[in-house]
Amino acid sequence: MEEENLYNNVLVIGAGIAGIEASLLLSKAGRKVHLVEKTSYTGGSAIKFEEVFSNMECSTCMVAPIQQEVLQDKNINLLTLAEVKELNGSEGKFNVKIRKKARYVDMNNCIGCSACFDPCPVSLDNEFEEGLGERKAIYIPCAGALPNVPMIDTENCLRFKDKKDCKACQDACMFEAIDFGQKDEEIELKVGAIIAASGFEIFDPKEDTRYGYGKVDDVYTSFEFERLYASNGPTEGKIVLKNGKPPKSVAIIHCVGRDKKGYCSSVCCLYSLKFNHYLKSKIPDIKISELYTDLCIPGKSHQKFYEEMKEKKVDMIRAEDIDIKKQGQKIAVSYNNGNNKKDNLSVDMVVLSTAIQPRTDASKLAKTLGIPLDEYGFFTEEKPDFSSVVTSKPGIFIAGCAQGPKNIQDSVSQASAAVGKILASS
Amino acid sequence: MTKAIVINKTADQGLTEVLKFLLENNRVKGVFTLKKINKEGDVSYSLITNADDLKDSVPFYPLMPVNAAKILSRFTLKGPSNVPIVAVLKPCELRAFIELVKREQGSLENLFFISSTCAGVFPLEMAKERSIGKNLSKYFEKIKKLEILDDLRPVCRSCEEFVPYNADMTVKLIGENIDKKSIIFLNTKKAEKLVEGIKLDVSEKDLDKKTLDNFKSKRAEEKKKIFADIDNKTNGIDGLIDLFGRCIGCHACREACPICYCKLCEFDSSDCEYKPSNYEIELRKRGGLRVPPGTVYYHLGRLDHVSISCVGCGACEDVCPVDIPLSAIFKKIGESVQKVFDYIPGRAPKEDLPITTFEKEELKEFEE
Amino acid sequence: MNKPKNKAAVVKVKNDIEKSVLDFLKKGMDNEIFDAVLIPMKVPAGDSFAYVLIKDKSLLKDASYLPPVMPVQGANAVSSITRLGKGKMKIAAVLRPCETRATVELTKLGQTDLENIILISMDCPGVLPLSDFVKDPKKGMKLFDESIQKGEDKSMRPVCQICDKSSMVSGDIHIGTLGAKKDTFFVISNSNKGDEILSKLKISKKEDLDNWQSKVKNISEEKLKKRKNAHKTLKSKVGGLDNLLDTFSQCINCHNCMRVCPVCYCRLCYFDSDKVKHPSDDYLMRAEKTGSLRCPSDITLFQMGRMMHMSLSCVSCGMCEDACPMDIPVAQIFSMVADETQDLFDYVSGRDIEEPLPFVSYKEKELEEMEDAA
Amino acid sequence: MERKIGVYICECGPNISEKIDIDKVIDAVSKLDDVSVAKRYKLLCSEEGKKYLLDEIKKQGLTHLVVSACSPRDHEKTFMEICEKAGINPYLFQMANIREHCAWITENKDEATKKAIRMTKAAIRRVRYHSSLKKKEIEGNPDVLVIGGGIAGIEASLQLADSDRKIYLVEKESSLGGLINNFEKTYPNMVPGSDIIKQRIEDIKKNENIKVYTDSEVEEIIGFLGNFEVKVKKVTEENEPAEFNVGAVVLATGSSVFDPEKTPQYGYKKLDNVITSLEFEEMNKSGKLSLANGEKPKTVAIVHCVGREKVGYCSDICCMYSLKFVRYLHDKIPNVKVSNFYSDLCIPGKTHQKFYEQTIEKNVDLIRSTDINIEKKANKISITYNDENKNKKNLSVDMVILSPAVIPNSDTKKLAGITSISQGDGGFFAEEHEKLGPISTTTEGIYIVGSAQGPKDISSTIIQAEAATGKILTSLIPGKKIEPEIKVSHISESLCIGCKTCLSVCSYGAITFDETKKVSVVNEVICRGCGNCVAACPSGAASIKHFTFDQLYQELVEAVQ
Repeated sequence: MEEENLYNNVLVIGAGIAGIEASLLLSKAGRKVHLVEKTSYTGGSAIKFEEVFSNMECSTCMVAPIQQEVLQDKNINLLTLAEVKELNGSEGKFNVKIRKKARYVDMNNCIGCSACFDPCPVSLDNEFEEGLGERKAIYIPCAGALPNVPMIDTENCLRFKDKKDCKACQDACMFEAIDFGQKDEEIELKVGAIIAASGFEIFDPKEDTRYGYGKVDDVYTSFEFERLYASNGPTEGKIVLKNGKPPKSVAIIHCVGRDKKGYCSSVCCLYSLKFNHYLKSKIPDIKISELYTDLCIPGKSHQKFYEEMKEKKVDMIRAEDIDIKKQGQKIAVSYNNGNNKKDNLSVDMVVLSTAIQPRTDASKLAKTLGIPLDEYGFFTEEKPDFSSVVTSKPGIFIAGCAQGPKNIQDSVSQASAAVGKILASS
Repeated sequence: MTKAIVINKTADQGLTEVLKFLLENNRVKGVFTLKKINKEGDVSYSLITNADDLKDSVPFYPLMPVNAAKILSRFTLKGPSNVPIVAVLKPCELRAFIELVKREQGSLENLFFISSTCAGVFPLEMAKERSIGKNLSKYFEKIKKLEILDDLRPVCRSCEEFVPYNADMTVKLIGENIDKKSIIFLNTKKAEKLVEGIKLDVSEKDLDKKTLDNFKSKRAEEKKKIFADIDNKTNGIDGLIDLFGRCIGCHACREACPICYCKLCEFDSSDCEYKPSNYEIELRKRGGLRVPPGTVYYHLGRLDHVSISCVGCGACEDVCPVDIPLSAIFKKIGESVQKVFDYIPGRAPKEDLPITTFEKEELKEFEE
Repeated sequence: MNKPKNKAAVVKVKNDIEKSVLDFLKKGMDNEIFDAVLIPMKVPAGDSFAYVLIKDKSLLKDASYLPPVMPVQGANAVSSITRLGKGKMKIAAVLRPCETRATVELTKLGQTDLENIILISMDCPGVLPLSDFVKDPKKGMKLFDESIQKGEDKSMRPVCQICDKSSMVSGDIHIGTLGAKKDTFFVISNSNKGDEILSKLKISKKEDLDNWQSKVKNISEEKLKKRKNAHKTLKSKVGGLDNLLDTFSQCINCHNCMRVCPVCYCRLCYFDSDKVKHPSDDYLMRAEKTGSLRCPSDITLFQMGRMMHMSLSCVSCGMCEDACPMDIPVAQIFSMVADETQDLFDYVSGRDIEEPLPFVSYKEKELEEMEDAA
Repeated sequence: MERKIGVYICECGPNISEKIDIDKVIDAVSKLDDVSVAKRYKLLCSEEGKKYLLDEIKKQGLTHLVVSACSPRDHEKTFMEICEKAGINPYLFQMANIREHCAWITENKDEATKKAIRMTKAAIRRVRYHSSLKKKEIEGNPDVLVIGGGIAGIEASLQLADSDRKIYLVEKESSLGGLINNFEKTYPNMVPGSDIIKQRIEDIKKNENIKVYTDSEVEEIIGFLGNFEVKVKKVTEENEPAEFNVGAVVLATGSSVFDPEKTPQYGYKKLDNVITSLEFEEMNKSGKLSLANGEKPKTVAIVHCVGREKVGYCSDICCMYSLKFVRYLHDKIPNVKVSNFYSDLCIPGKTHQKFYEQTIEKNVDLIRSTDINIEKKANKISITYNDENKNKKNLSVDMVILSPAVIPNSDTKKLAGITSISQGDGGFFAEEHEKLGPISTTTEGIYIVGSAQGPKDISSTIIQAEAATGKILTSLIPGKKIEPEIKVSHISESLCIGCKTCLSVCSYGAITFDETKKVSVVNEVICRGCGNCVAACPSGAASIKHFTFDQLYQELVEAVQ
């Protein structure tokens, strides 16, 4: 092999939908890809949903095949539990320092038989399930996660936190896959281009006390509700209140955090309509009211989706400055509709369709990569009217919701656009 | 003189007892014979593997619903039978199967054959009208008296090959009071080994060749009459046109014929489809043209393909919905072609088909 | 193809209807509207009829536009001429309504090219069972003429007695005898081709068709009632697995019904192909399961399989029953099921050339009642 | 040739060995014909496992391999690669999934073992009927045809053009640029339309790897990824069409605008001074913002969502460009009074709300309204409408600007036919998959970008154009061979009767009809082996390699023993 030009490789940050699409395309073009993922699993936010709007396709059935391809692809070097620490050099000659946290489980030996979970004495809230479900100190985020290999959470594992000699998981493992000796490591990578597809977070409704999130029971964010409905979620898809009984009436509140954020996140209207389908399919005679300001359903297939949902007899209410209080066993939602006539609803459950915002650590990553942020904290493109994937720093491209709120379709397009830019230039 | 089992029961019951013995003692895994298949008493060939199912078996019921050679061919087409099977066949069915084996459409391996001095069967139409039952006693009567029953099918009334060639066992029907007694001749060593230890009286019997020969002359008599009648029907092309005029092109005769084994018959293939220009040329010549064309051409073509191996089993006429006397035509022409090569179809498995044997000196008479 | 039929031309009848229809056809050839006529004709032996393509006008006099039997389906005749292309000759095909519908259906299935074909149909009184007619043709002829005079159909074939589409017009021209004034018959045009022919023959369409249409309506309503009852009794006799097996127990698997059927167009039927020929231990295994295996096997598989393939195109023409050597009521059973399957897609086979085949037309929302049933 | 089948059963750690008595399975299968070896192994997918299997195949001289282990989705590829390395054809191999389909779902061990035996026997019986299939390779022509000279087509052409990749850009009009030409400014940053497009058109003209055909239309495209034969005809002259060969086609044909005449209640064409958004853009670009009688309008109404209920979707861009019109009007006519009639403000994305907030600071009122009706009243235009609380209101203005829905342009149907792709929702070109395949289509090698795929703004259009370059640069690499699907369909010429049922069910346009022989013919390079034609063919003339009738039948017979 002639001296392989290392700088021909590409670094992709974030193994969500955009990161996966970019890596697979680059590999098909014969490029070696370093796919760096902060968490222990691939698939990003998309694998949190049970179904995706407009054709209600099962999300994991859509994502699992491409996750599988990433795991089996020889050109893609997947680095999980890894973050970009330092970057220097310029387009065509970047040197990147990656900090990879130890997983304490050998990826080759472990076949994901989950025999090590039960013996572990520690059990705590599972962040992937938005705190609705539990996990052990050694865990995989949810059934079906890929790579199907657990990690050890050193903050809570008795062996690491309290230095106890607990090796319950190691004894249970038939494959000597658990190796406490693993160390965090520093990896040096030489790459020619970087695609930042680090994804997004949802707005924390606690920041706006009017929504009563965290104070009133049975008020869920959109991600929590997605996990409630997920068949591999904490309640195996049963939509139940905290007291275990199914709700008879639900209010879905749109544009939660839009005024704080200052932009419309373009997907909440559509996934709120999807929630109707979720509710009606599990509880046919449930009463649903959707409180929205402007129904934003652009695109050729989405009004059809809205009309189908309307047939399920949901009352759409135009509402502003919403206030949510506890009222005995129920929840009181007061609002004013149009020319400030006060009105209120009493429901069992409230779902908040929260805005999309940049990840808290996005600014840290931007500084490391040397790319500017826009006023909302998203990575910003150099010339908005030209290409939204090219940043002001040559050789560094952005894709997906890290660049701004958008649906899966546009994230995938941005990922292949970034790849197009890389292949066209070198 | 050959060894034979004598049972004082009807031919059907006698043979069924032997078949029961073969199945129960695991000498064979399956039996092919005629069996009653519904409460109305309709009869069809069946592959019986469980001895109790033999209670409805009627091996010598005077009917050929379908030529058994086709069934055995389908059974062994994809490969020989891996287990011993016995099949009760009429002589013409056995001969037809051997002709199919010569064409790689079946295999004799692991198969044993029980046949009979066949007394002929009723036409399929009588099975349709379920009128065979009431003619059975007349049928047994005629057999005992060595006479020919007129209701039988023309080919049966004129059949001279009623003694089987390659059967392991032959059941004596002609000239026997099969309502009371059945005699089963064990022609081969294999047959003897098969029935070894059977608790029935086995004695030396003679297949009384003389009576069979004079019965054969009666059948020859009948054949002359039938052939004469068909002669004046098929003189020249006009005769053929008259005879086959009412044919509706359903090709049932081909489906029923044991010797027609092609996957896709040439007369159904694209070779026999004509472009509109062909019709135009033909019309210019003849002014009028039967459509779809090729009715007589089909029958002559089939005659050409089949005649060398036609065993005169009469299945073609049985299934013709417009009652065209096909069996007489095919038997007459078949025998005349076979005479040229002095070949009797199905006489011997080792005897090659005339079409595949090359002789330096042959067909001299056609050269003048 | 289906233009509203409110106006028609009228033709005077000289001596009898058959002669004047043949005359009408001759006039068509004289005026070079069509170069040849496809019409049934008695076979030389006189014991049956066959379709003949006639170019020499003198042969027309022996043709018969309404024979007592239907030995070969007219659709098969038209298809055999035009399967490989439309040819240069313009041909007028005189077919019964069920034959016209079968021709339209075969055109949709790529087996016929109607560009140079003019379909002429007529009010059909039904036909006699073929096997009885062939046994005594003279008696058959007499019986057929009497039935037409008396307007009875009790000696016709079972499917003809309950045919509610005996005057359905799906061709180019229809010869209407019902409700016509004495010594006349209607010439109804049902397509642009039909209009052209009438104008070329200088026959103007001024007669209104109300009493033809009302006569046709009464006949079809009466026949529809008979059809519903016949199907109800047949369903009780044949419905359910045991009855089904019993009905087809006499079948000898000769596949005549498949070969004569106009809409069974496959070169080699699936049930004649290698796919139904299995190694010997398969047959043995199946025999061991129930003690014995009937041979030839897979008979009901063939019947139900064929029904599944052609049911949506079945025109209830009765050819299959005519050709069955064992007199199994195949046509009555298949047409009963066809009524229901076609009703499911609200499709009538051969009604209109523009109507797409249900099998190849995709609708986003269909058969939802099936989903709930599952 | 003599078959020697090797059967290997994986213990898969505890997963299979705990739930299935593997030795019983081995005894049951080792005696079957053609089975020359039947063994178990701890973990076949591990490195040592793969080496073990490789040596076994060579040592035992196996001709066929059966592996009873996990799901084919996990390791079928791994074991096929091992077969290839060991020198046997990777298609003479069959897997039985005795983990997900047996061990993990069957409680009692005997049941699981019996089932595992049946599944392994079924795999063995199937493998006997396998035939070896060879990988095919075809030369890929790297050149690309781009249809449509708007911003999408231009962007794709500029990115794709390279020394070893020629681009053919075909434009129906006489000049490049498309709609953007007559936008004075574009939202959200009010950047002049010409800035975006003029420089790019210069680059196109300078680039010798791009051949531009203006006033031309594509007449014919026949072929598959890597080899499309294209015919392009000049609309103005009657000479011979230009013919060339390309590897991929990008449809960037843009869209057109709903004709408000179809919704008479807006009074378009009946009244003066009721104009569409495109007409307003041209009027604004020409600088003469005036009424029919030449005066400057004092009050203007902009009506959103014109034709939305007719076309059945929201066109995404009308709210934003209507707000842009407010800014045009305020720049050109200082104290103009503007009122916008809208139903739902659709301003998604991070920059749009700010643009909206800055626009409404100017003198404009946004009226949420329904059932709008426009008539003439004296020399003004009167608009009657229902406001939010359903009471009837009226407003009279000098000029009305209608923002009509975006619809597919007129020759979408013709082009869909030429490229044998289908039209999806709203009549736009149908993408292969709404989420993961937004710009590819069911015909490999044909891509759809910009508003031809659905209503979208300029920046989304540019993203899709760049995405198309990403896809093409990865699938059409100069010099690299294309490997089409191997397990494709085949139609037997002697059995096919030409009823064309398969043509109507083939969603990839892979089957053509031979008019002379009257038979259907499968193009093995386009076919993706989906099996629709096999299911639809009544006479069984069509069959799929590796899933032939015999293979499936034998597997089934054994599985349901």
